[in-house]
Order: sequence, then structure tokens, then C-alpha cells
Amino acid sequence: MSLFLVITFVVTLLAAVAAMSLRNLVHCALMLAIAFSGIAAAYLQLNAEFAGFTEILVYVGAIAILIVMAILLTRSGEAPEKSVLTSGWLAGVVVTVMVFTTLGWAVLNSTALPPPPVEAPQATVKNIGDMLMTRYILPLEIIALMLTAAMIGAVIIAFKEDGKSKSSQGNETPIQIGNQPEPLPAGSVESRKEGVA
Amino acid sequence: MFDKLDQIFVTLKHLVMGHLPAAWQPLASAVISIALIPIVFPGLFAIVTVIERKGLGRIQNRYGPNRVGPFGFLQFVADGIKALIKEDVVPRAADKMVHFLAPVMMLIPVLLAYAVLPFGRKMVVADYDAGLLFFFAVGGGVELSVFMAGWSSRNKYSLLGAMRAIAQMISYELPLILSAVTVVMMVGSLNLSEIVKHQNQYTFGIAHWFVFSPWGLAGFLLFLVASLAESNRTPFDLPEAESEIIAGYFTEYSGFKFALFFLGEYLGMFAISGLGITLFLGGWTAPFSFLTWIPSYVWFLSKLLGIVFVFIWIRGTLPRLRMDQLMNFAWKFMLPLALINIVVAGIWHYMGPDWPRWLVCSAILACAYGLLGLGLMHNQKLGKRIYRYAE
Amino acid sequence: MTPLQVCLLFSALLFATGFAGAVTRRHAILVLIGIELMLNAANVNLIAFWRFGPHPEALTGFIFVLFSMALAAAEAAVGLALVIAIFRHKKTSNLDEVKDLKG
Amino acid sequence: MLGEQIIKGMAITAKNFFGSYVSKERLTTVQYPEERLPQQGNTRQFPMLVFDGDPEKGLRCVACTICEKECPPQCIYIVKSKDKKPDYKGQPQLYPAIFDIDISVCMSCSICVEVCPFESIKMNTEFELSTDDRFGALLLHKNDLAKSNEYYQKLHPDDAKESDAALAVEKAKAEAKVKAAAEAKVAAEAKAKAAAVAAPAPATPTPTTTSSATPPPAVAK
Repeated sequence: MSLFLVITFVVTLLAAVAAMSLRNLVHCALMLAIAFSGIAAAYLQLNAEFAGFTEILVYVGAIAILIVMAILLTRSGEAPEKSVLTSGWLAGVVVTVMVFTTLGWAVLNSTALPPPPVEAPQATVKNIGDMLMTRYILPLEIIALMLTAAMIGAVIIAFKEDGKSKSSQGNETPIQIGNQPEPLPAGSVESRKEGVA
Repeated sequence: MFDKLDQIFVTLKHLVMGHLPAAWQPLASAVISIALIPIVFPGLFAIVTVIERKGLGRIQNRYGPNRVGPFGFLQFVADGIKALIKEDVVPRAADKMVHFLAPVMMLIPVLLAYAVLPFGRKMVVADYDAGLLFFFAVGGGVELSVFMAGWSSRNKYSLLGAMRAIAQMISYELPLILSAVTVVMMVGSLNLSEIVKHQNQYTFGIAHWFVFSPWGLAGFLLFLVASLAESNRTPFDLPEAESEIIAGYFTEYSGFKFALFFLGEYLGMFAISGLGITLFLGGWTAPFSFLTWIPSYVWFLSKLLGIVFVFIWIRGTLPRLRMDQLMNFAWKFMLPLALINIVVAGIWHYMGPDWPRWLVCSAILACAYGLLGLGLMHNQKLGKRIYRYAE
Repeated sequence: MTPLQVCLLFSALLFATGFAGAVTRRHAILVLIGIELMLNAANVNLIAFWRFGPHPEALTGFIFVLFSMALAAAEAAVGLALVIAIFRHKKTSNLDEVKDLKG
Repeated sequence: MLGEQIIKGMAITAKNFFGSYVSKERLTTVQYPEERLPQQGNTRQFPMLVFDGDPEKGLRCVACTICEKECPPQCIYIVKSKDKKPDYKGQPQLYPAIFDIDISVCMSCSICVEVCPFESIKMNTEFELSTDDRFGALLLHKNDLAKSNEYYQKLHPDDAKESDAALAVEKAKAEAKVKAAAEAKVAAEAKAKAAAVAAPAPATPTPTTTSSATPPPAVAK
């Protein structure tokens, strides 16, 4: 059990706890990015190279930025209100502790697995590709469909309605400043163009 | 004799490691190969800043800096000292910790990205099996640092600049990765040394570089334009345009932190053009078989300087794109062309090694380029300007 | 304490942190961050079992993690779109106030 | 076709870039401290005081302070002298004890040159006057400002000739006046002698008074 792996675990846990407990939301998001990189480092040390790089690409590169953008869009960048926890936070903590104790108990005294093969497994890109193309071809197609559906769904949900829907607050229609410039008489533009071209 | 010259750095490293006790050898080899990068590339950055200013000068019929040192080549020392001496102003409302970490967070991914680039025969720091994926994964970290810089300075302009920079980087990352996918399809592996070895064969004396095939040329041009946008260089340097938002996301940085951003941008440019060379221009291979006696790292460096010179040349020529033109160009021209390029690469692979595949592929690509270009020029009105005279 | 158990304990702890955050925090986006952490804890579990499990060459855990990452990305996108839509509608992202079902 | 104009633009910059190495006249930059552009005729920077011969006695300025009053930014400061010294026409004139120009204020408008009736202040073309002392060094005193007429001829040959012609005319008029006065005096003496001859008895005391009224001797230029 290499020392580096333990250090990575500790760093990731600290970053995760910080991500959950900081008041300023943007700091939470940055701590989350550090936690994701910690997890990616853990994957690299567990010889899951491809998973580690995908983790950095997907989580640190995309999801962290997505969360940060969402924070800015909902204008909660620096508004730490008085109490950060919900009203029923105590029940949450109790449930968490129960969840963790059951998991811990299950981990500690489950029947030991046969010892792993002596040399570390090699997840080379070639056999990941073969596996994806032969045995897991169906899940790959389904994931592709699901991703497209998710993208379209996200856009539709977040699309800004153009003010016709009778939402209770009723978003403001754009205020008219001065009279609209009347469009140029069509004739003059055409003649100008021939003159120039 | 040439092989010794070619492997001079590798032998030097083994020589140095020879003196150390066996226990220290792996660590020493890692440290030596890693230590080379922060020495060589910031040095290259220093020289390229001078070359850039002299090149831009020559393009505009003037000399460019020629006072400091012979022909002005010590100008970077003057700039460096100036950056060190300048007072480092931190805005009072800024978020101190994030404001301080942003330049560091900018340099980490860029320097990490150099680990997988093969600079010469057997001269690569970390020969990962999925090297290309590592490069793009780490490249994503730069956007986070741009956001940190823009948000932490608590300044509307830098936040706007950061948002524009992130939008631009994300929308140009797609064509970048898709144009690299065509090379991966052809070689069948993500390992960069494998990709270079695949381009290291010669027929009638000409190397098998991917850029000499139709899909390779289209991929290389797409990659070049996308890397221009990824490193915020001239036609796409809206986020830090002086005339628009003062200096974009590094408005509130001065002194050495500003120089760090500057260094980060240039190192990013070298890394991404290094990758372009490895994917399309045959990494460290010689273009013709009778030139293989020149050491491999010299080829890599000369190609890198060639691409840097093209970047400078483009910077001296093209005006800056507006934000909406920039976005339309990425989503309505570059992305479809990259997807078509992947299809064409597939056709190229399955049509067998005779001449009709050249014709078919280049025809498809040419008309795709023409149609998409017409579509873009038409609704973007990019064609000849139509003047409306005031009555 | 075999290495596998250390990894499992770590992923359990990570899961507990994510769960605690998702359950106790008031802000909608932080609930999503908690969910992301939980998903990642599950991935760590899968990789741990693949690495220390009996047949690593079958790559089952590994491929499972790749698919779960794709899923997590899609979930994050849709979740954040929901949060933004709620914010635009109710001008708040505080979960305690988003209680009434009427639009 | 998209990209057509881009290629044309790149070709032009390439031509410029390689042209600048080939043909030298493309590069028009003048390496300033080493090479200098010849100054045009009517260049003007800061005023100077012109003197003929000796900087102290030959100074043309008579401290009439017209330029001090006319100067828009009021950057000239003159203190008149107590005694007089003869000017080029021989008349005793005042001269400036102190004549300062603050060149950090002067805007080289050359109004002082236009209003000066004595052709004594002209515009110099000396511009490398930067110093690190912000106060005293930028206030030029009389001896810094005084420049010889030959220097002025060399600086602005054409209008230097005009000003010399005007001075020569002025001097000629002055000498003519002096000569006329001398002849008038001689004629007066002749008349006086004639009157004395005509009336010798009563006029004996008059010749002594006329001798004291003779004009002072003309100073040789």
C-alpha cells in the first residue's frame, strides 16, 4: 500500500470536506476541482491510466467549469446568507453517520477476496477499445443516445422563454429607448449597391 | 557518429545517472528529464518574444527592438527585470487567495502538458499509453485558471474577459480534439511516440507525414486555427484585446504575476504547436530520407519555430474577430468540417492504397469547405463590404 | 487492512461527505456538488475492485467507470440547467423556499 | 470562397517582411542618437538673445520688456539695468540685468520674435535640453540665451539676412541723421561766423557759447 496513495486519499478527503463546508460557493467549486484531481491521481496510482485522464478531462475540465458557470448565472457568487445549513440539518447528519457506519462495518469484516494477481493489471487503450467495440457495444450506443438527449434536454430547460409565458414574476419586456430607427427605403439600398459593385 | 549526436541528451542523462547509487536512479532519471522542460521552454519563450517583436516590426517596415544587446536579442532580459521591478498591485476587494493562485494554476497544466510530447528519438518525459488524452485532459485546466483570474479580481471587465475567454476556449476545444481524432483513427493508438513512429517511414524519399494526405492537411489546418484560438492569439485574441476590455482577465495583475500569465500563454502556444507537429508534421522525423542525419530534436525545434513564425505572421496580418463571428466560425464552420474530416479519414482508410482515394477524399473535403464557407460568408455577410452612403 | 479495504474505506468516507453535503446544505448547486462527489466515490469503488479483484483483464469495472463518468457529466448538465431554470423562475436557489408546486 | 482575402493579406505581409531585408529604402526608421534628420529651415524650439561681437556689450536687447508683456504663457522675466550702454547706433540704451526664459513653460510660439522692435530675440533650434533637475536647469539665464549673430546667420540664413538688412538700414539712417546734424552744426557755425564778420563789434562774446553745444563725438562702430 504505497504511501503516495494514502496521501492522495487524505488530500482528496480534505478537499471534499472543504467543498462541502465553505461558505463562499466559488471556493466550494474550486475545492471540488481539487478533489476531482485528487481522485484522478488516485486512479493513476491504481494503474487505471485511461480512467484518470478521462476523470481530469470530464470532471476538472468540464463539470467544474459548468458548476462555476451555474454559480455565476444564479448570482450566488458571494452571498453567504446567515445560516448555510437547511433547517433539518441534524437529521441529515444522523443519517450520514448511520450510512457510514454500515458501509464501514461491511468493508471491515467482509470475507477476504483471493489475493490479486502479482503484477498490476494493464488497462491499455487497445484492449479498452476492443472491449468497448466487442462486448460493450450496446451500452456505448445507449450512452451516445443518452448524451445527445441530455444535451438537448439541458438546452430546452435552460432556454430563456421569450416573455410570453405567464410566469408569476413575469420577466420584464425590454424597455423601448427612443423611437425605433425606421428601416431604410429598400429602393435606395439596391441602387447604392449597383453603384458600388 | 550521427546516431551519437542524435542521442546526445539521452547518453548525457545516463552518464549523470551512472554516478548515483542504484536506489536513486529512477528518481534521478525522472528529475533530470523533468528539469529540462522548465529550462528549455522558458528560454525559448524569451527568444520568441524578441523574434515576435522584430518580426512584427519587419512586417510593418520598421526594425523592431535593436538597442538592448546585439540586434536587440537581450530585450527579454530587460522585460524580465522590468516585470520583476514593477509593483505588484492587488485590488483591495480582490479575493486574495484565488487572485494569487490563478497564475500558478495557469502554469501547472501547461507545464504538465509537455510531459507527453516526444522532442526527439527516445526523448519523451512520460511515454503514456494514452498520451494524447493526457494532453487534452490537462489542457482543460487552463480554463479553470482563467476563470479564477477573472472572478477573483472583482472587476467587471476582467470577469467579462474571463467569460469570453472560457467561451472561446471551450468552443474551440471541440474542433481541436476532433481533428486529433482523425490521426488517432489512422494510427490506432493514443501514444504519441507510436504516432510519430507511424509517420517515420519514407516512400520515394518523402516521409509519411499525415499532412501530405487530404484529410491530414484539412486536419492540420483545423488544428492550427483551433490552437490559435486555444492560446488566445491574434485573430481570436478578443478576451485580452487592448481596444475592448483593457487586458481581459489579467487586468488586475501587474508585475511578476502578469509576466507569469504572459509566460503561461506562450508556453501554451509552444505546447499546442508541439502537439500539432507530433500529430501532423511527423514529430521529430526528417521530411526527406536523405536528411535523416540531422539529429531528431533539431527537426522538432525547427518545425516548432516554423509554426511559431506562422503564428507571428498571422498576428501581423489578420484583424481581430468579433465575439459572435468567433463563435459562429467555431460552431458553424470548424465543427462540421472536423466531423466531415473524420468521415473522410474513414473513407481514406477503407478505400485501399491506390490513387482514386486521393481524388474522392480531396473532392469531398473541397466541396465541404466550399459549401460551409459559402454558408458562413452568406449569413455572416463576410464577403465584400457593401457601403451605404449617408443621404 | 488490505489495500482493497483502504480504498473501500476511502470511497465510503467520500460518499459520506458527499451525502452529508447534499443533505444538509441549503443551496441547490451544493446539493449537485454533493451528488457529484457521491458518484465519484462509487467510481473509486469500481476501480478499486477492478484493480484488486480476481480477473482484472476482464476490464468490467473499468468500462463501468467510463460509462458512469459519461452519465455523471450528462446528469450535471441537466441538473444545472434545472437549477438555472428554477432561479430564473423563482429568483432564488435556496432549496427551503422552493416548496410550492404551482408554476 | 472563404479564406481568399486572408491568403492575399498574408502575401502582402510576407512581401513586406522579406522586402525589408532585401531593399533598404523600405525601412525609413532613423536611428536617432546616431543618425539625425536635417532640420527644416523654419524649425523653432526656444528663444535666444542675439549679440554682435561681445556677448555683454554687443547684446542687442534694450530691456524694453515688450516681449515679456506679449508672451502668452508669461515665461520671460526681465530686470532692467540701472546704467546705460551705447547700442549699435551709438545711442546709450538700457540693457537687461536679468533676462530669464523658463523653457518648461515656453511653447515656442515665437510671438516674442515678432513683437521685438530691436531684432534682438530670435528662435533657436536647440532641442536636447532635457535635464534631471526639474526646477533650476529649465530656467535659462541671459548668458545661456545669448548667441552670436554669426550663429543666427548659420541657423536661419534667409530671415537672418532680412534682419541684418533692416539693421543696416537703421544704422544708415542713424548715421545720416548724425551727419545731417554735423552739417547743420557746421552750417550754423559758418552762419555764426558770417554774422560775426557782419557785426564784429557787438558779437565778440557769442563764439564761446556755441563751442560747448557741439554734439558728443560719434562712436566708431
